[in-house]
Amino acid sequence: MSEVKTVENMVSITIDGTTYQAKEGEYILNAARANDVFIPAICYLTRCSPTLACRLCLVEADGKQVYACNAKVKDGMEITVDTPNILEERRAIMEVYDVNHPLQCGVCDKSGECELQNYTLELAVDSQSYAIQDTKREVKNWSTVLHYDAALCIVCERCTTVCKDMIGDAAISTTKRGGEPLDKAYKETMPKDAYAMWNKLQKSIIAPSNGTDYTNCSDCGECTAVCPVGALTGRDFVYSSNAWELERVPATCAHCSSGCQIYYEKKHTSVFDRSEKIYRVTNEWNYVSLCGAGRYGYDFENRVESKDEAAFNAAVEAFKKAETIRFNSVITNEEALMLQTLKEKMGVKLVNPDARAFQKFLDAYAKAAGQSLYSYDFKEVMATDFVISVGASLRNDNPNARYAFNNIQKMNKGAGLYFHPVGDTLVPTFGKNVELFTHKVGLEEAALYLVLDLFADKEKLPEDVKSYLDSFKTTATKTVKEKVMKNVTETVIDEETGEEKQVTKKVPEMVEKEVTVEKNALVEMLGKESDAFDATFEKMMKKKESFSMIVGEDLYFHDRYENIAKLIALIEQTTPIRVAMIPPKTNSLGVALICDLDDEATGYTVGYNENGNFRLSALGNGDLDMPAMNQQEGTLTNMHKRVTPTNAALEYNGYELNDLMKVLVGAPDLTVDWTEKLPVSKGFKTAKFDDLPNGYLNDGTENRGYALENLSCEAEAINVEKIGENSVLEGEIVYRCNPQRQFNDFTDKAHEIFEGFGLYASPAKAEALGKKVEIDFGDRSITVDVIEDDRMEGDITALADFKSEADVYSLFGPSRYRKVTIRKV
Amino acid sequence: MEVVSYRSVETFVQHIPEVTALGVWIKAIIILAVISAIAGFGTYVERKVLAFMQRRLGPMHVGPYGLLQIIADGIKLFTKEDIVPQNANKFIFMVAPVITAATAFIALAAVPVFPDFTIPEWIPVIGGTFVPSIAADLNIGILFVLGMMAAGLYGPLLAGMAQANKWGLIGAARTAVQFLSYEVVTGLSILAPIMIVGSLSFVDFNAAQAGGIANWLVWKQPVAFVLFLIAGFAETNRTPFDLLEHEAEVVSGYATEYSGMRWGMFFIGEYANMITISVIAAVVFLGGYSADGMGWLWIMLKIAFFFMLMLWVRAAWPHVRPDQLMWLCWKVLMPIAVINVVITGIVMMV
Amino acid sequence: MYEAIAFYLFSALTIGLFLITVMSKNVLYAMTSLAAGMVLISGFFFILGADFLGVVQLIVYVGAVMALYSFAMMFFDATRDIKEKNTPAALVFLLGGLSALVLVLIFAGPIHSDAIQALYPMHEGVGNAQDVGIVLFTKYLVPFEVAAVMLLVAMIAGIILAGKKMDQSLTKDTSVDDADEILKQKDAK
Amino acid sequence: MGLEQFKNRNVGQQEYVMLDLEHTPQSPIGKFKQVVKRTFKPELFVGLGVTMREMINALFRGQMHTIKYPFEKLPISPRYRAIHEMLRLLESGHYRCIGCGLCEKICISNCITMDTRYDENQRKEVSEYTINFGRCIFCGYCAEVCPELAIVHGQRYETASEQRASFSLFEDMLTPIDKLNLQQEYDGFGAVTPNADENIKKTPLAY
Repeated sequence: MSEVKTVENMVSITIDGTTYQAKEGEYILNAARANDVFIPAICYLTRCSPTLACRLCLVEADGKQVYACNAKVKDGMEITVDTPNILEERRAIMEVYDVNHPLQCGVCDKSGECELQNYTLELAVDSQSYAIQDTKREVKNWSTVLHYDAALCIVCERCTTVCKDMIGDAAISTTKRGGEPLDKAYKETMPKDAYAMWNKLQKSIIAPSNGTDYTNCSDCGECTAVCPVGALTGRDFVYSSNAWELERVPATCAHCSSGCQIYYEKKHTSVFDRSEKIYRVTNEWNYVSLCGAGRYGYDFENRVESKDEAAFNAAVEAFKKAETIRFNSVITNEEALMLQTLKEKMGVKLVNPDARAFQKFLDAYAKAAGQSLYSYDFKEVMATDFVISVGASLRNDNPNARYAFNNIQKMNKGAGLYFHPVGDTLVPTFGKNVELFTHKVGLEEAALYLVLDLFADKEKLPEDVKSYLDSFKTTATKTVKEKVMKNVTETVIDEETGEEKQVTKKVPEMVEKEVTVEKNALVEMLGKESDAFDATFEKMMKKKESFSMIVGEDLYFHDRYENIAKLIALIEQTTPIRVAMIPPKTNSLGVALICDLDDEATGYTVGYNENGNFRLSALGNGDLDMPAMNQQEGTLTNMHKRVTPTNAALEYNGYELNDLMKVLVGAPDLTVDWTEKLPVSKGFKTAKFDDLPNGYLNDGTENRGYALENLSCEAEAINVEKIGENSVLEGEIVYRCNPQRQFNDFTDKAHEIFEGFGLYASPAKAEALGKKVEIDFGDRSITVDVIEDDRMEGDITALADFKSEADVYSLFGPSRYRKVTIRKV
Repeated sequence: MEVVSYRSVETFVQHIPEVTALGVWIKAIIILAVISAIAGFGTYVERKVLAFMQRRLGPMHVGPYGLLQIIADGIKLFTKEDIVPQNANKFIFMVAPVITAATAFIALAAVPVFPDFTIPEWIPVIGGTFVPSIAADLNIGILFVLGMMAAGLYGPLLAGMAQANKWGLIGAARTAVQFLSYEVVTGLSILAPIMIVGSLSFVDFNAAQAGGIANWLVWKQPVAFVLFLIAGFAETNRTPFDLLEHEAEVVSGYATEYSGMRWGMFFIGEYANMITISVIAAVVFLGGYSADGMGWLWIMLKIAFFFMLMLWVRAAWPHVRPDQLMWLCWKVLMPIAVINVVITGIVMMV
Repeated sequence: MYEAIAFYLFSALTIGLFLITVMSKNVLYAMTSLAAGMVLISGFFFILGADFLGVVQLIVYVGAVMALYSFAMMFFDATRDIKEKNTPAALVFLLGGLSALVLVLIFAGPIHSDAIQALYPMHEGVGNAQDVGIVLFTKYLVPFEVAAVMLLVAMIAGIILAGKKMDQSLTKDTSVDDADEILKQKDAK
Repeated sequence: MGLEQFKNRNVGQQEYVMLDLEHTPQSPIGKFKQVVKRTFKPELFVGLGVTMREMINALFRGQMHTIKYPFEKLPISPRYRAIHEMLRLLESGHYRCIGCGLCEKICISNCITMDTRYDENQRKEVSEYTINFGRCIFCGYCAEVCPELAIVHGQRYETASEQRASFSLFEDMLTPIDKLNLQQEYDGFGAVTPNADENIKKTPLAY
């Protein structure tokens, strides 16, 4: 659903004589793009800060030359895109970009979709007026996926910008190139901006920001997506295909609940193997950023040559005698509806632990809040300037939540609070106004009470909550040291002239002072010093207008999830904070809405991509093959509360779930015929699959599928309980959490994703644990490798759950944290 | 052995041995075998001569100088699938080529082909048998040949009508028109020499021209000779009058749907007719054959000349249009022929 | 002996072929069998030693008359059967049979033993054509000439009927004018 | 013919020989006369004479035109566009094809496909290159578009085969390394002009 353009925040501007409407405070470039007016620009990224590296977007606004990417629109602004002077500047800039750019378009991977090619043609560069000696620039592989050809790089800094402002890794930055200085004569002869741009260009090049040859990042590959030239590419894709040969299939990424819009780009495998193969995944990088799983986890298809009738008949038999169907959330809404239909018609139980937990949590929240779904989607979260994250391992659970958290810090001058038991070294680097609470496991309620305490309108709070919050407050006197500036006069000798001078300087001096401070036991309970936090919080709250909260999987698996859901509803009622939730798996939200799930599996079990007596599998290891997500059509419900369509990129020749449905209970012709039957009572719409769009509009409006309706329901009175001390765990604790870029068996199958299955631990802990450990959960134990994750901190270790074979879910049971005994093996 | 009764023994100048039924049988077999072979060989000669005249080589690969090409063609024709179109009248379609070949060979029965000879005594069974030059020496031989060739028109005609193909039908129509029209010219043109000789028998013609080139009828009847030649081209469906199967206009005319040996029978019939016409022209106008010495070689050369002339004309001249063909027949050739007959009659009366 | 064999063979074939002509519903069969029957009839002439008449039969009936017939038949679809309407069939059969019987009686009546004799027997040693000529131009001269005149009348009538629009040519050369122009240019040079 | 003459196309004033164009006779008598005239003019016999003369020329004067094709072959123009050849660099012997895919893109009968990969020398290597000669129409676009003059049309024109020889692989078309000295440079469209050296501009590569 597109954002409603209200009249109040719109201004009118004139570009080249035509009047357009633009959002107030928007950059000229964005306003022009939203209105389909072309202003050339290489370095600007819509959702990131302007870098002013290319200077092509020079326009004349109200008689002054400004950079369209950096100047905001004003009401009644008159903008001219092309003046003779600007055209001359632009042409000179493009000529400079072409200086020493290798003439290897013939082999370049970007050829055909290269912005340098396009702009060189657009600005009609047909001769070269400038020359300088070239610098040797080496081809480097920055990581397992990133390939950097420095010779092709035009240092537009889009990669560094997106890495910093969007991804939050800031893993690459500009560094010295060591090129020849420019011929001084150019300064007079060249247009000013072109000279300045060249001067900077000649000096810099991109390199990993940690000073080594290798990046330390989450390998999301977003830098390769935004690169306008062929400098940054995926290692696996280099020289394997030309852009124009690939067929783009618009789809939805099926790895996590973000449900990002992607294109599968496919062509035949080779001269001799004409079967189609996905070569890469691309995205609309101006509007959506992918994670490493989405970008590199594309080759998980289940290649099935023909229909296996025997297996199909066996499957029909299995379904007939099944008591339970066990499945996970990596399925489409349509398949979820099919399973629900099976439940209704055949009385089987549906078991899906992650969706079940989320469903229960959502139900509790709905009862308390009076609406069926959470308030904010993550685009709205991204627009706020204060964000709080509770119960989500931001780095691992959901990349888009993390990007939103980071983007708020970078773009909105925002602030953030991050509550999580597992220490993280990356989140604090997102911005200077980010506070990390590494609290004890099980104290999520305390975090929410703290949020209430900090933000709630005290008038609105129920009396018992107010008094409960007050009970944490104590006052105490404390001696603090304060910095005071003092004037000191010194006599110094000027080195150049030898004269003596009297100079007055301000020198800080520490003065001790006694103050009365209010202590908040909640902050102490969460592991911070109360008075220090008060000061930082005051700073964080400056000029903040909108607030949001991200809620993660820890809370759904908390044993006091009902109370937590009520607390969240209370927060929404009494504070300006709006909440967005991260569904635990790809389509958990859809499954939770569509299916009536059961808690326990009994009797004969059919597993769909899960263990069972009979196993349907899209991984190729089951009793009957199913199509993988890149081989089927359907819709997914993502965490933005949108139902988005995905298309089949590759051929699938076997049976699909709908074929089973046809035999078992009767079904329409195609899987996508189920789309219009999705339950309207849960917020879905009666829309045909073929009518669902899948793209973005020029102003960034998400034009994909449809948004779920947030239905209001009767709200119960909120009676929150006090913090449950019993759920606090201490000792050796294992956290069920996947590494970055791993979400499920499908990402594991992809050949460009290397994160292994094991126990992830902070460097210090990993050293203590050794190479391999046995984790004893009491009733069962598991032996895994220990893998070091240098972005983790603290003693809590994380056990990956993406391998359904290892059955980590059932090890943990209804909780995400478990107290265990770890033995070295 | 019964004596074949339809012979006018009196017309023979010198005494000849008695013609027996065995001799006729042998002659018939010889005609069938040799003329068939010559018809096949004729295709080879035609291709070669046409090629030479266009400074090409012609068939070269099968056998020395492509000599075995005829055998290869024969094998091909015999082994090729015999296709009958779906809507064709099957029986007539299959019978039509047989009519063409049969009438062509029946006509040859009354034509003197090869001089007569006696089989040497030492050959068993047939030794001593006299083989006449004419298998059936009718006293109306010329008329018989013309009649048989007229009957031969049924081959292309029925073929064209039976095959349910518009090109075939047009070819058949052209057949009827062309053969009917030119039969008149043939008949009238040959009437003047018949008047001079006073007989319809080839033997009489031969006898009348005996005694050197000066006695050849061509000198007395040059117009009739030319008319007969032109009409002969039309009757044998040769360029410039090969409109029945003119590729550029009617695909292959009456032969469009034919394949294999059925098509081959049309071909053989055409070549047999060519030989017949050549023989008639040679006997009627160019002095025929003499029984003594090198007579047999001379008649061969004369026949070969006419055969060659047909190929030569094909190499040099273009087709005429159908309307020109009819116009030529009815408005030019027939009047001339009639006038020729009238003048001949007047001269003979005076 | 040969004559006897040939006679009976030809008789059977001729009757058979003419039966086909009458019975067949297919134009092509009827036409073909009729032509073939004509050929066989000429065979009878040959057997009787009347070579000339045999050949005339061939040329005139087979080569000309029947060919014109078939030329006319080309305007019909020769591959389709003709729908016949013989009503009342019994009456047709009866009348047809009676006429046939009358014809047979008329022609076969005189043939009993040697009651039939040739008025003009063949001359030994004279060609068959001459025999026919002698008879035609002596005893039957008047009927012959009458027939010739009638044919002439028919021919003239035919020519007049067909020649009504002879001044209009389908093949008239319309490019004459252009040729004129070119010739004029040529002359001018 | 010089260019001046070539451009002077005023038909009326040229020294053309007019053919014997006469009026087509309209009257039957005229037509009859024409036939008689044509009959007794030696026109028809001239035709016969010509064919006979040519036969004698062919048979006895050795002027036979036929080339016994499989055994004798005529030389063909160097610009003849038959089966493709992949050329090598004369200096290094390395193949010229850089795998840019332009020929694949431009091919109007979609018969070219190639596989490329990143090789050990950080270059784009063409691992396989095929042309489906069952589909190729020899339009020459591939040779024209090739930026490296790597693919050119060669002289081999015998494309018939008992099989549907659908593929021609890279090795089949590539000039064998030992035949490098025999490699013919293509002088058709896109080839280096004779005065290429004079036309070179100063570029940054001058360093």
